[in-house]
Amino acid sequence: MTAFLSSINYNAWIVPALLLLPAIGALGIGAHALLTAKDPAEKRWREVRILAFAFFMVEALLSLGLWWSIDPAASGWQALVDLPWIPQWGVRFTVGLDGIAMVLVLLTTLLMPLAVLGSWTSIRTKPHAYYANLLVLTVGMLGAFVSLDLVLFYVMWEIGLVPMYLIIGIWGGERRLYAAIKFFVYTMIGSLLMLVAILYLGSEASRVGGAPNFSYDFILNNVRLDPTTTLWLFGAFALAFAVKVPMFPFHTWLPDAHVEAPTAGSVILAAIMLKMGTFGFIRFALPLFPEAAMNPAVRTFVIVLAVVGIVYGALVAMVQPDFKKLVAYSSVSHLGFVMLGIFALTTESMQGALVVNVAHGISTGALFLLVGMIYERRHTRMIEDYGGIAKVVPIFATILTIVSLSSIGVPGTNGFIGEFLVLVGSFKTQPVAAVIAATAVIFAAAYLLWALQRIIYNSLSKPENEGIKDLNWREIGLLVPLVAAIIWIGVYPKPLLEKTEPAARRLVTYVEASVGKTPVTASNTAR
Amino acid sequence: MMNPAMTFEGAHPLAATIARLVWLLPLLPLLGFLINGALAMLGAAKIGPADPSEGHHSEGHGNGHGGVHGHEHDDAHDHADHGHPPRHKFAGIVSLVGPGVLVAAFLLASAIFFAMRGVEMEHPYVLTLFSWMPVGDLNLNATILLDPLSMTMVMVVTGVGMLIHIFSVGYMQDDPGYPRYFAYLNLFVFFMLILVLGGSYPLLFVGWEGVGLCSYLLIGFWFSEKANADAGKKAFIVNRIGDFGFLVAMFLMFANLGTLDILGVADKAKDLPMGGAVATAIALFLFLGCTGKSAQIPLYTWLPDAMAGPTPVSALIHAATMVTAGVYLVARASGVFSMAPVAQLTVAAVGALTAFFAATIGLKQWDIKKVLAYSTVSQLGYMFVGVGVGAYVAGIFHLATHAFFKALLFLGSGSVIYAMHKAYHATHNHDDAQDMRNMGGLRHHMPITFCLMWIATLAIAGIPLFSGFFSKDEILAAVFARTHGSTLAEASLLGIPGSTVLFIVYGLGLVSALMTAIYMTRMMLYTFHGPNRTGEAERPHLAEAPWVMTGPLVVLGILAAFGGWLNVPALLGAIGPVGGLEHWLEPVVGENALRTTLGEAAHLSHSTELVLVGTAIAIAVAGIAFAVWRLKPAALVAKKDAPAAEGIARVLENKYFVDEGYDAAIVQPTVAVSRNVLWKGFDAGVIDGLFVNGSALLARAFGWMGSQLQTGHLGTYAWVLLIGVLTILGAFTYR
Amino acid sequence: MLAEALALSAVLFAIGVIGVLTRRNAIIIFMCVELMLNAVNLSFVALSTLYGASGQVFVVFTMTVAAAEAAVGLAIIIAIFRHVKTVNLQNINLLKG
Amino acid sequence: MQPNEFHPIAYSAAFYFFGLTALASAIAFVTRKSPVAAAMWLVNVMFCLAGLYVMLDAQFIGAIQVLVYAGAIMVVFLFVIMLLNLGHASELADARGRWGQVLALLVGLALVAPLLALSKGDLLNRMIPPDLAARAAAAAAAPTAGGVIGPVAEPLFKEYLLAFELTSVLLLAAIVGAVVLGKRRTDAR
Repeated sequence: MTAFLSSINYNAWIVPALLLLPAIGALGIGAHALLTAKDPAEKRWREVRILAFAFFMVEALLSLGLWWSIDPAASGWQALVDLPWIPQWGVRFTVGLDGIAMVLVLLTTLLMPLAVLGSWTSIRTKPHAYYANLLVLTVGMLGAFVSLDLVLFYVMWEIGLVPMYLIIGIWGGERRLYAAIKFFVYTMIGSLLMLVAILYLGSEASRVGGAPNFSYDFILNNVRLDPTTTLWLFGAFALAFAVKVPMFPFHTWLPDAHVEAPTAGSVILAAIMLKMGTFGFIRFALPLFPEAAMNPAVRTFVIVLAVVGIVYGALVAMVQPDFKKLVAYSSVSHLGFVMLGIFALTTESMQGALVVNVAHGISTGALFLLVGMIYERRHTRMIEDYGGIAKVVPIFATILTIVSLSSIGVPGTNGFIGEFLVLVGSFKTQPVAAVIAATAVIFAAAYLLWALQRIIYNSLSKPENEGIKDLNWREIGLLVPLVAAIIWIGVYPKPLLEKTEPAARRLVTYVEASVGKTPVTASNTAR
Repeated sequence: MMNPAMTFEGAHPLAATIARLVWLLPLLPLLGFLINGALAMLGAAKIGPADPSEGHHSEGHGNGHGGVHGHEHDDAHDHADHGHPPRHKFAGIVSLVGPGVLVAAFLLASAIFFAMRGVEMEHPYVLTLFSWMPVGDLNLNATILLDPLSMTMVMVVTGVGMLIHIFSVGYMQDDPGYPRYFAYLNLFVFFMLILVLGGSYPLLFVGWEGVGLCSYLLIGFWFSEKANADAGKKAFIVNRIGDFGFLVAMFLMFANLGTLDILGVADKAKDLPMGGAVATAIALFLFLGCTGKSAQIPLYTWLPDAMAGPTPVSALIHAATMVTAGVYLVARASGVFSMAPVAQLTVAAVGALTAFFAATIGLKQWDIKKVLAYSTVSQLGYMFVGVGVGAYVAGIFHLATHAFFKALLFLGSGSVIYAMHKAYHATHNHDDAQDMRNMGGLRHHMPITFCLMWIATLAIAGIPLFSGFFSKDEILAAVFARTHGSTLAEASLLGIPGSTVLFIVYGLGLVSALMTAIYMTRMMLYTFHGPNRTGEAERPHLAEAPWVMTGPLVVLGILAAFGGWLNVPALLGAIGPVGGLEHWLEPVVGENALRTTLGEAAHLSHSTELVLVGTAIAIAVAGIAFAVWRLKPAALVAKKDAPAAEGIARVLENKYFVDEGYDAAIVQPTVAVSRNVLWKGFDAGVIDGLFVNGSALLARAFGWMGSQLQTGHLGTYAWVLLIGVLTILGAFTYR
Repeated sequence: MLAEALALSAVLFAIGVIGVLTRRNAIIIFMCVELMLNAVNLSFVALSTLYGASGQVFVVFTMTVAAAEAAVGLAIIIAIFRHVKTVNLQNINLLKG
Repeated sequence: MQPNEFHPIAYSAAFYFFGLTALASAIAFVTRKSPVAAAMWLVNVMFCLAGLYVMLDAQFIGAIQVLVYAGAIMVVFLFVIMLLNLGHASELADARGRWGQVLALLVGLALVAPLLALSKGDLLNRMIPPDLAARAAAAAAAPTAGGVIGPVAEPLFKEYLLAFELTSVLLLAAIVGAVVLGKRRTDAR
């Protein structure tokens, strides 16, 4: 496989291709909209669905090659492409991958077709705009994972924001405008500070290197900042990513955005967009400002926020009447684990954080798809409206049970591997935080099982629940790969762990090595 | 799942034998689960229309009576409807696959057992299956650890499991969710084998939580009843609290000992300081895990509610196998426990307390399964006393014998309930088929079950020559022997010197033995003796359960009767091989047991031993006699018109209101706090209200203030103009 | 004499401003504005003794502006008067925001 | 007329005379209730100013002041006052009551204060252009071709020609505006 890939020089063109394809797709859908303006809405809707799905499938198949072509052990960037973009400002189009980014890129490209399938029948109004938005969103998300130039990263970060705002705002539920605006303003404020920090770094780079320069590697190796500025810049970056993760005090946009977003919207939001926040910490906040990250005050502050987020998210999830909000708050809790894993700074906890990243993406993505499916049938998200539907929709009930168990973190599923590694790893450096975080294991079981019981078990008391149809082949075909991934990562996570191990280890050693000595020699650059 | 990474330890003698196929042991029940699961799904599923939302109307009552995934009942255990019950269309295949898989597993297990007996093993046989979590310096492999201890457990699990599976065929055959039932049962045995054979603590934890999951699924098997679903959820969450303890113990091990492999931890534990903080912490957290799983105080409340599941489930999970996982864990981690006398004292103390506490509640329960449930909690307390004081062999011995007679008791009560159901169904009576007050005088109708139940009762009461006598007496003797001249005696628990703690433990042990005898006899009297209270119409329908159910009972009866033969004490050397189990488990736990008794094996002078055995026998006989003399089964009245108990009896009947206490003290406050304080108060109130919407309000307020200036009067504009001029002028002059 | 001229111009200007602020009659306000303009002209002329005649040229311009402004202003007042029958600024608030 | 032509004391006496009368009449102008009286006082202010201009060697401006300001603009004001019959002071409320006047005085002081502060400083001498002497000499040396008006007319039509043309446009606009606004709208009533 690797021979075939290297023969077609896969690494040279894959990353720009992955970014370009959805853009072309969006244009294609635009063209389709214009060409078939006169046709009946029903026909156009069916055609544009298939067109969009085709683009996403090609993107997914194209990206599969990354699994073999990216060698995680190599210290340099893989599939590096470096083109001048805006020479006057020293902004270059540099994209590249390492183990961590490759896993997240694959998570994105493989989840998008499933998300499109998930909203196959539920999105009927203005489908062209909807699918075009999804494609542009993919460009933004992929761009954020692969870009190695700060300005390019910021541009991609913003590209990811606008389509999601439209998706929530146009195709969302009742309070969609409030949710969309809240989501947009929340993230904007965070990212504006980041822009300021990027510009500062750019100016520092130009002072050091002569011409203005935003390249990630250059800044990483040559820009030396005094501790206070490092703290401030770290704060700016951290705030932008903390809003996105979301970490504890900045999370209130998530439940609203999730409840109001259409199925595919909330699947993508939960499975991929939240990971842009954690990825931001791993790629930018930690390596660029290791002293700030290692500064005990900052570190304990972030860890306290993460642990509070874990316990708070779980507790509040327990009392949610709306199932989608419950899953949203559970995401806050799961991503609290990721942040704890990152800032515990041991190889096990970092690996654990990356596994929780992927595992949460799959489990919560599947949960949102399931909620979407039952919502399409019963048009209500309130847990109380359901009850005893296991007899009426056995397949749905079985899959929902499996996915909930993976979200609780029962061993043998992906949730357990991630949470176990995070807790084991972070116990070594942050024992108290790890123990408190471990209590979330109990709350997770409490809130999800309680919700599960009120939905599929108990007596079938409400007549309208009896008429629900079970999942159709499309929906089963959509969920089977997710359940398979849950079981595969749970039982045999070795391949996934091997992909991210070298990058995680290098990051941890780089950040730890930076304590004390400010001038970092050019040689051991972090990848 | 098997891939070339599987390495055979060529050097180990067992590698040549059939033991090589030990990985097949868990695989068989997994296969059973997959087949039965598939059958359940096939039978149940009906694929929905392509476009789910169009034509959404509920046409009548779904797929008719006897819905696939559970069924409408009037009460929980009502099976047969009027006339011949519509059995599940795959019932035949499932009845073959389900138990068949277990029989195969048992045969393989016995083959491995005999292979292991024939071979001299210095160190356990470790078989690496595949590399599970290669992360940093936590290089975790999925390994199987085969040594006498795990072999004993495997034999118990597969042996008793097989019998219970066969019994279930009869008991659950008419249940519409039959394939689903066997799928879960097989999955349970798979996880139990993983737990027992796991080579590293995380793999053991996989089994540990897996069995918790299966007990959740099986307790809530008839989930259409809210009570059952609640019981299942409660079991899982309370187990999770225990698992939290287990997790923290694992973190401590990894942080302090650097490894999570069972053997690795065992030999690293040796160089830990004796009674040091690390060893005690690990041991205590492990024990927290055990209290969750093996239902000790304070986390025992889920076991009595778990009786909501089908009776064979109660027999398998909540009597013989899962609940003993805690005892196995303490025995397996004996390396760590022996280094922490304080922890050992805690285990013994909690065990004794639970034994006593549960026994008192058992006295006044009316539901036959609740009596047995509290008896299990009490007997588990005994086992923990055994392993707690370092007499691991005695603990495991009692575990084995308890598995035999408690499974027999549960299955016996199962066939009684089955018979009562048949009778109630025949006459459409909706009375409680499990309440002893509706039974009485069944010995005429069910003679075989009657005799076998008596054997089990005598065994559990501790009457000599029955299995219970040997194992229970050995534990009490072990406790007594360690009251002086052992690490425990020197240590002290919460200020109380070790030896006094052990004396109290011994005392509690005796009292609970007495009470065990009383409540077991009470159960026998109310169920089998005295007049029949089921009612004239039902009486003719009361009959012995079919052979497929009573067969396993007979086998268990034999085991319960002669189980003591496994580990005959020296005193009664005449009967059989002295200390069979002792030698068998010696390589695994011997060394750690010796550490607790300061080098030389705990010994009692011949005379004290005789005295101890005498008192034990006296206690047992007195208990039975007291029950026979005091309790008048004739005076009993059927449940529906039985007077409400008051005073002590009411307190005991309502299990000291512990459940209600927990609910009020922990559950409700957390829910209330998280709803009003955290969610509405903080999330919606502070963050959303204050910051998010607050800042929006602020912007609007500034806008409003600005608009106030536009009054329309030229005067105001002139003033504003002037103020501007003045400020600039001022700035200019006083610059 | 330059200082006195400038001081006088300042005081006159202040009086003009006070007039504009306190009086309610539109006409009188206009006249105050005229007074302020005159004050400015005075300072122009005073300074033209130092800086040459261009100061006086400006005075010419201010005068033309003042004339134009007076004309248009009075026309507006007449229009308003015809409409509202009063020139009391207090109750003319058509510009209300 | 430069101070040196007259006896300096007479010059400053006249200057002060004109200054103080201007000041007094301005104060009177502001405090009059009736607009007509106010207008008369304003005219008086303008005459004093004209006198001052003449004394400050700006004879042409003095003349223009009298001609245009006092003569034309004030006449228009009086005309409008008469037209709208606003003569009697009764219905025109005075200033905004006691409190209003106190505030007005305060504001006046606030306006004057910085200027006084400045004048204490070296503002005036800083304003004296360095080449004052040279300029005065050049002005004196240049032949007074146009007499008094020459020095004013020359810059008016040289450097500020554009401004001059613009003022004509401004006047035109004002005229048109006044006519349109003043016209009695037959329909609007």
